[in-house]
Amino acid sequence: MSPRVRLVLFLLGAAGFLTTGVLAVLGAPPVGTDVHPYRDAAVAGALAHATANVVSTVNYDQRALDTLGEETILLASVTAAVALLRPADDERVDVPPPDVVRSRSPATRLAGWLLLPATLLVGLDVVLHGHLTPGGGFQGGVVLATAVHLLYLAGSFAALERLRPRRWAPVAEPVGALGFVGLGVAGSVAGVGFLGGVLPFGTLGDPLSSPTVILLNVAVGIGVGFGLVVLVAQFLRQEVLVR
Amino acid sequence: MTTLSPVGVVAGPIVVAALLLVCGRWLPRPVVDGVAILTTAAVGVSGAFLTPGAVTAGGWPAGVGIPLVVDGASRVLVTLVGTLATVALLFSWRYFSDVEAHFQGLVLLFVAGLGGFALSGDLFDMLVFFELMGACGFALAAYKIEEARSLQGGLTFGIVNSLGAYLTLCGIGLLYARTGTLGLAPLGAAHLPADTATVAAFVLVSTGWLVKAAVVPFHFWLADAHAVAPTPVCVLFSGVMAPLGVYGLARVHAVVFGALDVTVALTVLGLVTAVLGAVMCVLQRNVKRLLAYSTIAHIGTFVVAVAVSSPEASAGWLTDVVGHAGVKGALFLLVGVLLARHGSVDEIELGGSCRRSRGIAALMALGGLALAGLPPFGSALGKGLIEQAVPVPVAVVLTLVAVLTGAAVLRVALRLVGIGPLPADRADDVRTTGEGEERETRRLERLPVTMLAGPVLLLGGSLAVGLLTPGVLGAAGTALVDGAGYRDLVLGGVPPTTPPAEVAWSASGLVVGTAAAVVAVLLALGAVYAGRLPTVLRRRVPRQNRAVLGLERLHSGHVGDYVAWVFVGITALGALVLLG
Amino acid sequence: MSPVLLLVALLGVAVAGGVVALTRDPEKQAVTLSAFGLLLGVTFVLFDAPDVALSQLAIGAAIVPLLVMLTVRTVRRRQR
Amino acid sequence: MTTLLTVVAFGTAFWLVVVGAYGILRSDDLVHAVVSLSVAQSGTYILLLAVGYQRDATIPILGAGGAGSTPIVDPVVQAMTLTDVVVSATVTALLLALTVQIAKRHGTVDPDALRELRG
Repeated sequence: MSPRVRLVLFLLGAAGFLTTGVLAVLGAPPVGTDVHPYRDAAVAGALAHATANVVSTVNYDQRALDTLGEETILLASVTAAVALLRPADDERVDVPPPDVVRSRSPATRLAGWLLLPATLLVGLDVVLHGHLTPGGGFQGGVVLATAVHLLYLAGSFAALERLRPRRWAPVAEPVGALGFVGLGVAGSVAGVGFLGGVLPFGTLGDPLSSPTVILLNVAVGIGVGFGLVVLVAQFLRQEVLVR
Repeated sequence: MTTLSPVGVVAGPIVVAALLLVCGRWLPRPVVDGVAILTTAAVGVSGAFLTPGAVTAGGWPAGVGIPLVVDGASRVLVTLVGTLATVALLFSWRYFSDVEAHFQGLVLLFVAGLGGFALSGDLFDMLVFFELMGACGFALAAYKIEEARSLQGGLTFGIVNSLGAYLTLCGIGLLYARTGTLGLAPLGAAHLPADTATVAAFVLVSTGWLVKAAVVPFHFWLADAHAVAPTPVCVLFSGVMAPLGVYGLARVHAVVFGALDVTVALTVLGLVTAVLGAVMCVLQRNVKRLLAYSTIAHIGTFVVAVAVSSPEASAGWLTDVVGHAGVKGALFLLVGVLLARHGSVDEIELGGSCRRSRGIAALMALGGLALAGLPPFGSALGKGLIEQAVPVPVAVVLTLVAVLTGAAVLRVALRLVGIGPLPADRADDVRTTGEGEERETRRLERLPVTMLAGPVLLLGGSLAVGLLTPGVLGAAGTALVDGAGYRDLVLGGVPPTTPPAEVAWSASGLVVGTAAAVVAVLLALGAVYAGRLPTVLRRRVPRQNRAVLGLERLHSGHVGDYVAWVFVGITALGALVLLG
Repeated sequence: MSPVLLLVALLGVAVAGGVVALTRDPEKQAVTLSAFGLLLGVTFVLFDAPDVALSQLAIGAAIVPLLVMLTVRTVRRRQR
Repeated sequence: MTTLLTVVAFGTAFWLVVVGAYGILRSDDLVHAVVSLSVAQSGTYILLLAVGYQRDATIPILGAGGAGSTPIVDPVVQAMTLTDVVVSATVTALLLALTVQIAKRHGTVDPDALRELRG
């Protein structure tokens, strides 16, 4: 199709889509409504299971199956990215150069080294308090992955390569998924249902309340953290090394 | 045990995949393959033993937690997923000799996605598994990274499917705004009236399923992805992934949108899909692409049956799905064998290549006959049931569609053994050829048994479905259209009492099926010998048949075109439901 | 949270999204995408969704633009 | 105010979906197409959060005393959006990886120049 025909076709289709959207919106209550039945059920559930962050109780308890699916999508995507970015039969991978980026100023390096432990701590905090405050395995995992890449800022690509995240991180990443399913099966075995809370719930707001949610957060944190390290490392490597 | 089994269908493959991805590097290849095959086989077997009922994760009540629902339909689909994946993995025993278990891992995660989609009783959770199927699917389609077309097909698949998923998510969000729930059964219990807002929500929610099912005009990605994916992956794509899209449509309509009459809309979309698939199928010379369009044609037939939404039609299309999966899977595997031996999937290049190994051509011909509707294959049984449930003119069109797709495969089989003159192998500017397809294995002089066992097993399976006329398919058909029964099962734990639809041969079905097979043979012979039908079309298309050429030009491989068509499809579906 | 702020943020998101989609050069797009991600994060805060905002800021404003940037540089080198 | 918010929120959501799709349509670079796809997806975030929004409600964190007198906004849509954000990022990464390989194999990432699959 010529770009013009394509555009006309799209505009017609988009008009239909917008009409459909408006019709669907007209059947729904306005934005800002105070009628949220599922919210009420979720809050009751959060209270029963002593999880202060209601989003966490939805993600890791009431609708934990969604999160299992999501964690699996992450595992699949990372595996796929590694498989797709594998060196093809006719490609060669350059030996890591002594230092690809030489122009780092001492100040940047210092900032990198200083930020590294701080970021790691923040990441751990976000993972471990996801049941109380905003955050959890996903957000914390991303922060942890970022921390590893501060090495790039602090040292160089060579320093990052020396860590060889490409080698060990793909092996570490599925451990997150294994932990998640393992906790789920523990629920089945204990008779509270797959992904049910096995351990005593504790008191709302307590740092160790809803321990199952904490453990699931840790599992997801492992998966997301290592997964993103692998992803970024793969792309960096394509950019720097593969010819 | 009951609480574990539907969960195991999803969690089992994920655990094994994760383990293989961790240890794959250190395990010997046969162990990796063996473990993966055992896992998919277990999924297939467990499908037959799942007890009907709903298991909600975490023990929450339905409406808060997410139920995995076992009923007649989801059992059949889980069995089909496991079986096809087992055959696909057996066939790929020698494939992709890379050290790590990426391929097996992705197939297992794909199986978890397919199984989860079939079992989930929650709209958003269905979408999550849909995206899991998608992510694994894009990667598997593009797995042959040395091959340019494979990558392009994978990316197109990725973009169009993701867009479909986002549009479905818009629909889910707006439906949630209206009802305050995400579970299929609670949504059904909300008894949505048949007003315009419900129509709009139905259209948006259905978009993703229609893209996955490759219903016209959402279908463009399918031929591009199927034609380039590794052969064992094609088996899963055509055999079960596309039909699961139709399942999503049927399930969500029956349980949530039961008040909407979509008979006219889905009949129209289904017929257009069937006819377009059949025409495009006949025009192909890349055999994988030919089979892909044949799948689109059969999907059209399924959608027509969904439109009828009677237990008989429903049992018919589910039977056809199983029968078709066996036949189409066998055909794809045979093409894979040809690719391994001759390094091509092009009909003209392969001409005469099976003069000494007629077994392959004979199996392919058998597959072609089964697609056309030859009894007693399962595909013919299902087709007969569908044709009895629809109006006569519609049934005639569907029969012709089946004949055309069967004839196209028969034509290829005839040319393989060197019957008839080959058309000139001219450069083609309209059509994808089958040249330059990368081998998926080392060049094979002798075929390993696992490679030929696959097609034989699958054809045998399709035959067995036709001969045994299993009652589970009737129960599956009834369950899929029984929205109230589904609600009772999930919300009240009451198994349905409605009697299963009867799955049996009818005299007319036997006669029409046999006649269709004969006509398909005649058409194929005509095409090969007189060089008339497809060849003449191909040579004289620019002057003679502008409509066909235009149709081919529409399949441009341009992702922008495909995106435009998705939106056109939404508009068309909406208009058809409102006017129908 | 004041709906007026929310309205302004939403309009900003709408404009920024348009800019990202209409920026033809992918290298510049990585920058606009990052800004768009940032703006989305702010909007999520105004929607009282700190969990989502946190992940959007980390992923949408940082990781994804980084991947886009790396891809653009790899792709540029490969183009004939 | 409520009507205005409804119009603006859903309008923004649909606009992002459409403009993202338009970006894919007009794209002359697959990287651009993949980024545009993620813009289309961000429309779904806005839509979901708008659906769960409640005026004068607080963030979905319960105080130590349990549910207070102030209601919270809907946490379910937030959990869905969170899932959506992560899925989006991983799928985008996957599609970008494919784009890298296409650049290697085809020597171009212009959809208009990828003419091998057709008919």
